Amino acid sequence: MKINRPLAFLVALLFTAVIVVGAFGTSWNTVSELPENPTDQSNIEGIGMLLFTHYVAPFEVLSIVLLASLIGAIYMAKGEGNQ
Amino acid sequence: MIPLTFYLGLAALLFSIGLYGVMTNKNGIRMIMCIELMLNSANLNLVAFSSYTDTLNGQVFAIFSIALAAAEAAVGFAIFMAIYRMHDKINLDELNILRW
Amino acid sequence: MLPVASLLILVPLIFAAVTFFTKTKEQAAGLGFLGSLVTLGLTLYAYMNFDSSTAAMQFFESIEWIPSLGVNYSVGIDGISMPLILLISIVIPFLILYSWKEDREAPNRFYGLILTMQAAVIGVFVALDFLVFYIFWELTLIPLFFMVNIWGGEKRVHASYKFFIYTHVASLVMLLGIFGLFYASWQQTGIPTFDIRELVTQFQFFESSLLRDAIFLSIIFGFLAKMPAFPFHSWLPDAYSEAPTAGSVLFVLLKIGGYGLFRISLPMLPNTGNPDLMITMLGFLGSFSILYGALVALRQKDLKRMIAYSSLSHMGFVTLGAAGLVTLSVSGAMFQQFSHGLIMSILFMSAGAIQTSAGTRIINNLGGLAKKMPKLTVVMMVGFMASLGLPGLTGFIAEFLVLTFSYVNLPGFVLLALLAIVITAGYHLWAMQRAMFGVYNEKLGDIMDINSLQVFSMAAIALLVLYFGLNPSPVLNMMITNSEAIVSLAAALGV
Amino acid sequence: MVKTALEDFAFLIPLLPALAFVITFFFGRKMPSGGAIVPILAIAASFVISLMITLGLLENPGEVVSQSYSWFAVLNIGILIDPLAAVMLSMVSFVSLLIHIYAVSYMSHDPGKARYFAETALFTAAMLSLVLSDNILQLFVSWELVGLCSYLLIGFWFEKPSAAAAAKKAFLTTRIGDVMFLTGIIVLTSDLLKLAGGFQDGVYLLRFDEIFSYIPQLAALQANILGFEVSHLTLITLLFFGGAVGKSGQFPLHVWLPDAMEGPTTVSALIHAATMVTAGVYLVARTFPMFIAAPDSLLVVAYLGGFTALFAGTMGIVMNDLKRVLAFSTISQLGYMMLGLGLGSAIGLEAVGISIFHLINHAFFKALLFLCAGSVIHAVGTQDMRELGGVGKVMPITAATMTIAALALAGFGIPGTSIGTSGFFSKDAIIEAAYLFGEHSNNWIPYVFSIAAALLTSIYIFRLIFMTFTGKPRSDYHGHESPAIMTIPLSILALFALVFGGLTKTGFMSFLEETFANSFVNIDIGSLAVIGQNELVEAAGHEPVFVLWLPLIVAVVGLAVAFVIYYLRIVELGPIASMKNPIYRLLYKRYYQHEIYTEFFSLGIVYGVIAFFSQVLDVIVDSIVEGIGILTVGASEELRKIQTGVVQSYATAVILGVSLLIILVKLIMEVL
Repeated sequence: MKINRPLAFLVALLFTAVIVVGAFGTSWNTVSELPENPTDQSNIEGIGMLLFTHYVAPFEVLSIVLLASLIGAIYMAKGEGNQ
Repeated sequence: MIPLTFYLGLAALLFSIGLYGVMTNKNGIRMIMCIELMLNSANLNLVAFSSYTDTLNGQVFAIFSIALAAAEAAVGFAIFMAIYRMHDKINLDELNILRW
Repeated sequence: MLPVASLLILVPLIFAAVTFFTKTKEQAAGLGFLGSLVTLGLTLYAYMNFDSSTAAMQFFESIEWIPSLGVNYSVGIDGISMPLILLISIVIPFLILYSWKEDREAPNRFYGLILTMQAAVIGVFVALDFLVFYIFWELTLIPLFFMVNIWGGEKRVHASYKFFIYTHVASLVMLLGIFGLFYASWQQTGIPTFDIRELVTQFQFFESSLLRDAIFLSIIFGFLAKMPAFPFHSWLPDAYSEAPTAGSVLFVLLKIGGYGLFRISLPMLPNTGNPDLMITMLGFLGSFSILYGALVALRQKDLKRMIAYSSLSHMGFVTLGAAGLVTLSVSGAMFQQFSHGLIMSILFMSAGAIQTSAGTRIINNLGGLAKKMPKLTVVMMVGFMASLGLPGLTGFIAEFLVLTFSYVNLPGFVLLALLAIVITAGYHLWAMQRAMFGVYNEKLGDIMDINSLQVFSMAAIALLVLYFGLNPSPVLNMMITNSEAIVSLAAALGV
Repeated sequence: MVKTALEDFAFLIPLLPALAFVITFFFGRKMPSGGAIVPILAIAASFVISLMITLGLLENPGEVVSQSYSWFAVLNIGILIDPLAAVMLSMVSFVSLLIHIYAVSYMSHDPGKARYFAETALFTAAMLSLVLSDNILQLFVSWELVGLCSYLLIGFWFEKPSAAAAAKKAFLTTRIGDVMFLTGIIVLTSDLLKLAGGFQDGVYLLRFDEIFSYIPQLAALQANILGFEVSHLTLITLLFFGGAVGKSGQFPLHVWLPDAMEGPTTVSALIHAATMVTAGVYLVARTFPMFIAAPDSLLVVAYLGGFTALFAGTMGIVMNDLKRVLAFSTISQLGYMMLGLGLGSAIGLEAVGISIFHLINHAFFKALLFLCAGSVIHAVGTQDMRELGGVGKVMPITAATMTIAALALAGFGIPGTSIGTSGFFSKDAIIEAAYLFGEHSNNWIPYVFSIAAALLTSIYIFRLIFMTFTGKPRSDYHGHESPAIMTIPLSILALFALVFGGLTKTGFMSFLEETFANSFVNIDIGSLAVIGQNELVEAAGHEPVFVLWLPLIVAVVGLAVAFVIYYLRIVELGPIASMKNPIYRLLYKRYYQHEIYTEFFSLGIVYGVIAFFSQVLDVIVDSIVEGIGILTVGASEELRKIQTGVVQSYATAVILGVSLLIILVKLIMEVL
């Protein structure tokens, strides 16, 4: 089956429309004002804290995934025949 | 203040562009690039929600997602290299041995 | 007292499992025969201890199975199921004796499947829980499918799939109806249950008459397709005629469709949205099956196909008698199930013997077999005469009761069915005259009469046909007790 | 007392021959002469018991034998021996006994004689049980068994295709009647059920006394059939009569009787004289109270009987086959019996008397005729009268006895005295009754029919006698007189054919009139006749003299015609009796019944309907099923191509699907 560009375009458009309408049509439960923190614009510290406390287990798992994919990628890219 | 929905709309637009790319491109490398685009639109959403709900969880997830995208890209490229070695091309529409 | 109902399922099942592992033909047949004999003994024990003066469940056992859904393993025997259990337990040993000397591949599987079939059919008869009922109901498909598929005739693959898919689809529709019944009753009472009698009782309290009709029709569809009744019969001639002799007999013993009609559909019938319409529908299907089966049978060239259509014709009496909704017409219909099983077993055994000896079943290629096969001719004659409703044999009792007492409520349909009686006599006599009488067809060569085991098994069934034809009370009385219960239920609702 | 003891043995009357069937069937081959001795002894015992009971009844006609036992459900089996059943029992067992004795010699060379004696024993048992049943269901059961035995016996030489075909024809034709009979029983049962308001314990609704007690209510029920208002009783009796028409070979279901000659001659004798065909007449006589209370039923019986008597007679005069002539003669005589019963609309219960009287007499002389014919066939080896001739010289006893039978059939005797053959008394009684009926209702058709049939009877039977026994042999045959075991039964029967009628004439009638007034049932026929709108006339005796003499004159004329044509051979029959003569052809072809019944009706209409069902309807039903299967397979064959294996199109499809699903869910939520 050949790739059908107009159809793909239409589908993409339809999907955009659905998402956009959905996004605009929903009343999101957000804070009224963005937090103002003029002294320190960055939140690196907070993220770091979270990453090593609450999300430490996923973080470790992720490291293993990365390692595995790294090894896998190297193995596959190297090929079988050429040492 | 810029409303949240604007970020969401932007992300949707980015996602759709990536989607269109996935649906139309034959080349595997390009498809992976388009998938990256879609992932990033998701990241955008995560960060946007994170900011607008005054929590940091979303941003942590965005970081996870970026790391996973790296892994995915690495594996994907490796697969394409293997395919290229076998078929001398990476046009995915011609690789339809899994049909019917 | 022995837990007979469970044992009646377990014993053949265990023997079947062991039979599957036997090596030689003799071992397989011997073990199969032994298993069927033990089952027969258990059945006779149950029969002796059976009280035919009550319509209540006897030998009742119940064990909790899935409490959250209200599923119990509950089994029991009453006057509707006892005669049918008796029927299958009597015929199966003779069936094994009949096929003892035949050579076939994988005899261990052959006899194993026969016993599995027996266990499954008895399971349907004793089950008092819809889930148990349905499991055994579907289990019957497996032995029959393989019977046709492995040992069948030329078009066995097509026939086996046709039978399997057709009746399976019908069973699924029935399952849908069962689930509808289950959920509606759950909503009604707040207690989930799969108990057949409880659900059938709950049925009348459902508010929507549309729902009641839908449940009733989908359940009865499964039964009618299994019986079968016109117009759901088209799997029958193919499956019956392609099956090996034992397979055809097993098909004949597959009385679960008619059993379901009496156990489940008839008590529900008066509570449907429009009972008169349902009765008319059933009556029409019954009487038209009778006429239609007879007419089509008259045109068949293949002896076995002719018998298959005659079976359709006879099962019409079951539907008609059930629709009659008079105590004696319903018991006549039950008796017809019993009688039909015996008679058709003889007929299919005869057709099988002719096929084996003469090498063909095409009636016009036969001729004058009576000269070479006198023993077969005598037994076959009894079967044919019983099948065409000769008094003194079981077929007459059933047909007389059905016709006479259905006439009270459904005179038009009975007259339609009466038309068929002459035709029924016609095709039986025609087949008899062409195949057995007249000049011997020398092309058939020198053929042998049936062997002594076959004579014994067929003659024994023929004697039973004669015995129950002269003295039907031993099984008829319990049927009457139970049909009275069914009919009084309907009468109380003014149907 | 002896009498009560005897009653207790009544059940043995049908049971002994039935046992004889079992013994002979399984062990007959190992016994001398096919085990014939077993059925002979059994039937002889049955005869003795029947005769003793009959004699007992003669002394005390009111005290009938009646025993009932529950059979199954609400139905019973039982024994009822009233005067009607008693004379029938004695006749059936007696004639059957003689035929069995005769058959020992007749069948001595047949390899299947054990089967023959077994089947005839069963035949007799079935007929005896039919006669003594006390309820309509048991009667029907025996009725069907009689049919089965006739099927087996007509097809006795089953290797002959024509015999197998004749057996099938006999069974099927009578089956049509049986279905009508069964329908009658069904209608009757459902009516009784309504009238009695359900079943009570110990009350057997289908027993004759119960049925008779509901006659007035049954007659009051009206049914609307095709716009006609018909009483249920009329409907039931006509359906019963339909059964009798089939069994007793009345027009239009008589076609099986001539073909039934394919069996051994002794079987024909059994069928035509003792068992089988008389069952229909017996049924009408047994249910006579119902018939007389049903408007119009007896008229139908009378007309059809009279017509059959004449119709069969016309065919009888052109047949060349010895046994076929006798077969048509039987049909014709059965027509007389039916006519006699039908005349009950004018003469009341006396009709049963004269009709059964004729039945008994007919049994004697018809059995005699057949056995004589069998004797001739046995000796000569052919049954075509054109090849016979002069047999009387080699077989004097046979010739003499057959002439006696012919005289009895034609009804020779002197009116006003007690001198005459059996047939004379009974047949003339019927013809006189027909005259009374005509005088009473100004409807002379039955009388004309019966007189014309008497003339034809005389012509065809003496044609048979002259063609067979006188003149010169027309072919090369070697005949000899039959052995004593065959001629003794002939002589006994000849004696009965000669004197039975004269001896029992008056006693017989009054005995039979007790049938419906005794300890079992007590019915006032007169009041029932009023229900049936039948006006009864007072007893006979004032007929003009010519009425008494006309039957004899007609018989003599017939004898003279046959004498002139077939003995003196003065008149040349060539141009008349040729196929160019349309009337002769019509008669010889038996009114083209074969063409109409078999080729037009059976093959044309019935087979057409069947072809429609099996080749159109069944194919349609089956193709719907097969079609659904083919459609499913075809559809999946096409649909699986959607799986292209191209990732991009999968992605498109997934996204499209998700989008549409979201829209759909949204829409549904909007609507709800």
